[in-house]
Amino acid sequence: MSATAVHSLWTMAGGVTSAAPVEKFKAPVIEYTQLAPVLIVIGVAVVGVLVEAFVPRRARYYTQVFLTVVALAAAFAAVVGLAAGGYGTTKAHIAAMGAVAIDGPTLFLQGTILLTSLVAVFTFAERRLDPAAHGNHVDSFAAQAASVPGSDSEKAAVKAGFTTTEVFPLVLFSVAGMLVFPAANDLLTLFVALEVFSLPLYLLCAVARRKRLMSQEAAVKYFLLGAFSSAFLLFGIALLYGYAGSVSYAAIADVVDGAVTKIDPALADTMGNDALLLIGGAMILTGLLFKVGAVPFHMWTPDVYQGAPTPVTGFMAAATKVAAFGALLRLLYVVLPGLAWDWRPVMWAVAIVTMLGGAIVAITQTDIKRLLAYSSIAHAGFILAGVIATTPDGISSVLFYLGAYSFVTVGAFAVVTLVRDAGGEATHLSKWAGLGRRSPLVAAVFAVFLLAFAGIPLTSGFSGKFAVFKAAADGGAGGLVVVGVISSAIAAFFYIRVIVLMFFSEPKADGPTVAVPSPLTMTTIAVGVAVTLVLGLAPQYFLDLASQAGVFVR
Amino acid sequence: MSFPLLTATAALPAIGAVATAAVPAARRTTAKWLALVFSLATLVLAGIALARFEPGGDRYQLTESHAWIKDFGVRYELGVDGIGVALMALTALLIPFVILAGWHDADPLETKSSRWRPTQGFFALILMVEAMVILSFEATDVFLFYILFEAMLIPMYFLIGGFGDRAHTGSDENAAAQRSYAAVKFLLYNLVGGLIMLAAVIGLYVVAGTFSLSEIAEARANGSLSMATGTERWLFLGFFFAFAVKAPLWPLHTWLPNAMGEATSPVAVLITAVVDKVGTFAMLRFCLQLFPEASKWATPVIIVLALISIVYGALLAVGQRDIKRLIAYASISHFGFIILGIFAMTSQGQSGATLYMVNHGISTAALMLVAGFLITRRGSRLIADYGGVQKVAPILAGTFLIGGLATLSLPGLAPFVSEFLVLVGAFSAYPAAGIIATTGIVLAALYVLVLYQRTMTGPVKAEVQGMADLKVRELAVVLPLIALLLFLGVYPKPLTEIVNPAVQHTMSDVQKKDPQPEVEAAK
Amino acid sequence: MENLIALLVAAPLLGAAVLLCGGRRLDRAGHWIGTLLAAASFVVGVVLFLDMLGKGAEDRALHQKLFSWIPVEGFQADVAFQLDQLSMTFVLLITGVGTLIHIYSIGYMEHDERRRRFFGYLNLFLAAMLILVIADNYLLLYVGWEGVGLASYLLIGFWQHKPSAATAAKKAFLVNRVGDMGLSIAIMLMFTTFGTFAFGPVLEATGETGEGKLTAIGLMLLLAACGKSAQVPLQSWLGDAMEGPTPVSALIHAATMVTAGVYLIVRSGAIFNAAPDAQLVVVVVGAVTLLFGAIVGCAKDDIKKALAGSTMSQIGYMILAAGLGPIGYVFAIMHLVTHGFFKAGLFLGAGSVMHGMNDEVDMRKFGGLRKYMPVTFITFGLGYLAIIGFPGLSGFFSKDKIIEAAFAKGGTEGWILGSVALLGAAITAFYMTRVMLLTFFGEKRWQPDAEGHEPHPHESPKSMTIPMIVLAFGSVFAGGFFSIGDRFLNWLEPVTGHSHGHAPVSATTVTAATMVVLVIGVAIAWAMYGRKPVPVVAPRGSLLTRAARRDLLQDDFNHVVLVRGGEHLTRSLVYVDHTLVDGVVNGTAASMGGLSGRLRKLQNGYARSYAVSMFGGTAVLIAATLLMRAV
Amino acid sequence: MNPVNYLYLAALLFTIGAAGVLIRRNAIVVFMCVELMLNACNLAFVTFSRMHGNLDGQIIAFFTMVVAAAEVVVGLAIIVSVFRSRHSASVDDASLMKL
Repeated sequence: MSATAVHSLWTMAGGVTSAAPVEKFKAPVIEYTQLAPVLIVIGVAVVGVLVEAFVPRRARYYTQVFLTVVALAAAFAAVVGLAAGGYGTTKAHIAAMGAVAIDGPTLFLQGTILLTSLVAVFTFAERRLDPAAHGNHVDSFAAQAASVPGSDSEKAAVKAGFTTTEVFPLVLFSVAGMLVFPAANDLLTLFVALEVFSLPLYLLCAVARRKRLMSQEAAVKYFLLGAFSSAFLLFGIALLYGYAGSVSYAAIADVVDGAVTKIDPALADTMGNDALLLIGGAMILTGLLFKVGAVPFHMWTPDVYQGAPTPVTGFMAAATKVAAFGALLRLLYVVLPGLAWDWRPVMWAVAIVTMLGGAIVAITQTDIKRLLAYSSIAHAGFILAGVIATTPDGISSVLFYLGAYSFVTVGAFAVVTLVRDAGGEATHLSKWAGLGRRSPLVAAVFAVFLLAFAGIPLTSGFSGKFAVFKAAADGGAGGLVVVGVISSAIAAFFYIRVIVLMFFSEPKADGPTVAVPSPLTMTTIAVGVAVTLVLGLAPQYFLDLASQAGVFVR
Repeated sequence: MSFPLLTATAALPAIGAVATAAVPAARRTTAKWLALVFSLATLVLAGIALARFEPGGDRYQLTESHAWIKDFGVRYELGVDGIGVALMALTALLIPFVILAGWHDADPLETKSSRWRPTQGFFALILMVEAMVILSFEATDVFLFYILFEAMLIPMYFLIGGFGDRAHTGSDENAAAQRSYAAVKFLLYNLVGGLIMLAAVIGLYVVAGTFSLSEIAEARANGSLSMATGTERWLFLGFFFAFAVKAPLWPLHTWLPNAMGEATSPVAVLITAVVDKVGTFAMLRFCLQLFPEASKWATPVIIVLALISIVYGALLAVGQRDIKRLIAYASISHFGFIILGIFAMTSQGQSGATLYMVNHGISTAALMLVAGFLITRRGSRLIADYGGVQKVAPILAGTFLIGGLATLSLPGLAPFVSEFLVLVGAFSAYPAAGIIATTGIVLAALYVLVLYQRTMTGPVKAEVQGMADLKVRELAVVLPLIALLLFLGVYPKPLTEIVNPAVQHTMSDVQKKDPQPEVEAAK
Repeated sequence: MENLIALLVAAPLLGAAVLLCGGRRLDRAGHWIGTLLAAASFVVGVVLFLDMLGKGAEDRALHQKLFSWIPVEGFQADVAFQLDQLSMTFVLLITGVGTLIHIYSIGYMEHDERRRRFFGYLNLFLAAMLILVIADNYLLLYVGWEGVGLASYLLIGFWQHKPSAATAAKKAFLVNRVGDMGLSIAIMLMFTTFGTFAFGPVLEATGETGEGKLTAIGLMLLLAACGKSAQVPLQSWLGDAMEGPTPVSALIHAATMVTAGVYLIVRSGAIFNAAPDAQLVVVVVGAVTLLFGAIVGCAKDDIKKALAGSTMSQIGYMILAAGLGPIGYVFAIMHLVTHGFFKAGLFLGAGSVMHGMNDEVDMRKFGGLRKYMPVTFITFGLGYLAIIGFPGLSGFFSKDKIIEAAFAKGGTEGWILGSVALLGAAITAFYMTRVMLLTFFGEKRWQPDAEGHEPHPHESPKSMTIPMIVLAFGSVFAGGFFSIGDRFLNWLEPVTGHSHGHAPVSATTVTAATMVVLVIGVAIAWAMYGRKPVPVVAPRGSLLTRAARRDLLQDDFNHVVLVRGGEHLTRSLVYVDHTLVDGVVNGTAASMGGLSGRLRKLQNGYARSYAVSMFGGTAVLIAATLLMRAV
Repeated sequence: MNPVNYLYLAALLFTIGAAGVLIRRNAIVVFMCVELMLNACNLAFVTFSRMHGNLDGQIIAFFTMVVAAAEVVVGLAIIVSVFRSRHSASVDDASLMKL
């Protein structure tokens, strides 16, 4: 590169472009109504922080729960309004100066995230499961997260009836990040959204009331690995920026497709350098695959799922996956379709090891939360199969799967919160023996969720699995379907094992009790079951929705 | 719009299942009666369907068609041909007997907490299975069928694992472990089969773009659908594998003895007489119809497997020490005959196979249920624990013998008709296969008579002393079945008339003609 | 008239149904119902017979189609009956002798609490046998064929509490099933060859197919016949079948069951006529069995088993005759009928003896019974004379014809067959004389049984003796009646056809030779058993005797090869099923678990190793992407 | 100076950071290595920004810094609370959950 070729930014303005008229600085146009869902959630989150500061301790819980529910519901209403207004289809466009895409997938995923979160928040607010401490109802979260476990200060906090009502604003912040994540239309927004939804999650992981050491360990692992992965993501972004000279999806896609013919010869070395593109692309994929929990970036999943407070696990498992797959879809379909020949084989491999790895390792798990974590890994593999289809059908099938899966997950973890013994939740599988005898209804509900995970027909899991496999087969990935089917068979083994344990084993004398939850958790579970069955029996409406929504705007 | 008879026939037991499950814990008897009434009402509906079915009419009759999952190319399409309506009627017929035979099988041993309602669950699950099986016989949409094919595993699984035979040897824990092993084995085998079929189902959609049998047939007829040879074969194998597991065909059979051994006798009947028929039915309905070329391509191997099943199942039946496992292996042998008949691809073979499905259902039900009554009395499944029952309970022994004779296909009883048709059909296409299969009739006599001799004849064993003969409820189960066996053995014409046209359709699907007799061929 | 045919079967079938389903209420009247219905069937038979006699020889055959049984594309099986002279002969024999045996059983089974059921089974037996002989197609014949098997199973095993009876019954059924396999294969062959298995079309079309097919069909039919008629190599069940009550033995040996094989071969004459190779096998089987049965009969001390050996031998004669073709068909049937009389008489006589001897069957424990049971002695004696072919009695006429026909076969074959038949006659004379001498002559040899009950030999009640007397009449006069004016020949010829062979020796010579061997046989028996007292415990005997006592080791062969071999086979298959077939699946599951356990170790809890996995993953991802591009 | 060299430096720093994450036990140090990686990214952004002659990269760098700061807040909070409960900041000590 010659010295003349390198311009200083300062000289560039006056030098090269001096002939052209100076562009006027245009004020950014922000379409506030179209961003309303995000704005509502963020706004209420901020209010939530203020509530922590100003509202008396006794009223905080109710205020926060109320605010959170209202915020999520209002945001969902906004999403529905936008969708009804045609922003998902005909009026789909890039908003906020190119930062955010308002289109079908965005709205569908935002709707899914909001609904899932709404349902999950009910489990956050549940205060009937643990026995009351010092006359106060307690939830799943530590009285005072800052106090050392087992210390006097913790006891004092419990005695004083402290509660960590901060979890509600944290959830809202996280949700806001998730809403932006799949909508992000440039890499910077992607990165910021990632951090916005991740950081609150790290904290949420750390604030369990019981088994606090594990909770903190989960948080630290999640945090370090998450930060590590986002560093990769960021470096990938840097490389892509170097490759295309822009972080906007559309601009990068143009360069990838070779649509940009006029390349400044001075920049020829970097711009359009395929090595930058490929390495950068791979590193961004790393970041996203970490979030979806694909092998070999999955190893945080079991530990974090196990250690985090179960309501958080449910929320995280469902919503994070939705958001991350949304972003992955957009990246692969909007930015890198021209590169499909390069990333498809790699993703094939990832999908295969993810499906098989998740299913195989799950076989020998003994903790229900870890089991579900591995199950989520296997499911990530199934969804990847749909992602790889690279057809419109692929998009809509993934959207549908995400919708179906997230409700099952939230429901399943909600059931996990119910089974308790003296040490809190009894997550070891041996303690679940004979649950079907003791509480047939709870066991039956959990069995429904497990069957949905296993993809048994007449549950949403089957519809979803069928949709992605069909898309994959249609998209020429028949091999993936076969592997998917095999790993489904393996996976069936451990779902069935749990069912066997619940129904066919004799209950143990010192077995756990099933707590009777408040209407909050009941709602969560009921919604989970209802969605599972409706999507299993009559999925057509939702499939229509997904296929209408399955078009990305560029 | 006419009354959706087929839907109603399937929906009624489903409603019954829900109603039965909802009966309060203490009203156990109410639940039983409710289940029985619903199953009888279903039988009435199935009878109406049978009566309305015109043998000479369209291929699929009483059809219903509604949009269901457009995105998957799936319609809720029902319709029955002669084969479907016959098997549907069989299912509806057997369930009341199953319920009646299992009257006390799910009574709780001791009063547990009020929420535990095994009795209600037992009968509700049976009705659920009935609903799914009936609907699967009616489905003319591959996807709809597939869904039911898989979904029926779940209630079956709970029936096997949750309500084991109380007659067992060894400790309770051991029995529970064996039972859940059997249930898991049943489910996993069938689930693996089903999942492999799922891959093929998806492949079919990719190739055909629809799941409707009629649309596929139409597309094939007007040439807009043509499958590459390789594709067709892979898809065929995917479907066939699932059906072969369900049927079960050697070497995919090992789940059946476990499942039938550990389940209560009525549930064992449900497995072998009803649920497994879905597998053989599907071979006839889907494998041959969807993949005629591949079916012909695979015929030699399948015939060999079927022959192995026949001989192997029979030999293993001879070697069993457990009454129910013996019957299970006998069933494996019989399923070999059915599959042989289907893939012989002659009119006689396929008519025989269809009749065989019906007759085997009835005969196994008779034998297994009587065996169940016997086992309940003595509390043991081991053949060696019996002896001389004939002396103390002659009616039980007599009905057991008749069930056994039906199993060994004695002329005059229904199974003979079907077995002979299968043999003739197989022989005319593959003489060697026909001859090998014929050895099955000797082996059948061996295992049946050995079983009868060891349990019923000889000096009366001390434990058998004072054994009660069949009670009214039990007679109500057995006698109608025996009457039916006799009737269909002497006068199977009503059944063959229904079945024949359907078989001719299948034969034309695979474009096969019966081999001509040598004398006529020479002319 | 046609409509009466169904009645033939219906009557005993009704009897069976009523008696078996009727329950204890019918216990007191059961035997009467059974006997009456059997008699009714006989009456119907007689009516039909008289009607038949009134018609010309060619249009005597009656047909009746009841309904279409199994209508399937290309496959028509009807329930239809055909009553021609051959069937008529059998109908009369079956119902006539059968009815007599029913009557006899009233007395014989008087003290058995399950007598009602016994009569039900007897009626079932008759019904099945009647279906067999009046069916108009092979498939319906097969129904009767298996029905006979079932009825024999039930009757042989009637005393089920005795393990030996149950075993014998099972054995009979199983061996018969092997034969049935032959019949079913034959039917399948007919179906693929002729497209039908009705008698008429099949037998008329034999000319239109090759000899190979016909030979195959013939051999399969022979296999079937061997099973039912207890011919070598499927004869082993017959001796054991003596475990049944004696009337059952009479029924099986005289009127039903064993005669079915002869019927089948004669009925299928057209097939055998066109398949000389098959015929040859038939005569060989007949000849071998003839000697086999006779030899076994010589060695048995059990009166019923001795008679059983005799049956086997006599049926051997019939099969031999049937194998000779048109020369022999008529004589086979004639011998069958006369044999029906005298063998039924002999068995009933044996039953009568046992009745009076506390069910003792060992002839070495009889002796001198002629004084105690004169009626039995006389009727049994007449039967004895008939069977050995004493001139003028039934057996003389029928057996003589067969021997003649055997010689008439011509060539070396003819000489061999004729000589075998003659030898058989000599042995028959020997063992029947032995039976006679051991039972009715000499000193009384009976002893108190284990509980000290001394037998008190006595004559049997009327219900038992009257049938014996009737049968004795038949034994004496039937042969003569049939032979005079070739009555029987003329009667059957339209159905079976007949040809006269050219015997290398004249009929007179044959008769004379027969007389000579007869005298020799009787003389040897007298020398061995009549002149000197008979030991109560059987001497060890020669090698042949010992072998013959064990049915010429055939059971031992079966036991070692089939039973033991089968046990090993099934046991090893059970093992294979468990370890191999199931093992593969369980093994897959286990190895999956093992793999899981190993992979699980990667999740070691250290965040840094997780980071390594991510880092490595990224590296691989990058490398793979670059590599993809490079390739 | 050729700006590409800055890219090499950025890559080097990134690698050093990554290696630190993999090698070091102390959670704080691990975390600082992550920060190093983020800063390497920043360097790359700025370099590319200069090479492309547009401002995007530099703006992104600011965002990254803010994000990194936020990460520090959250990260330190977690690490400190873990340290207080375990009296150890070693990431290897936090291995209760495994397999």
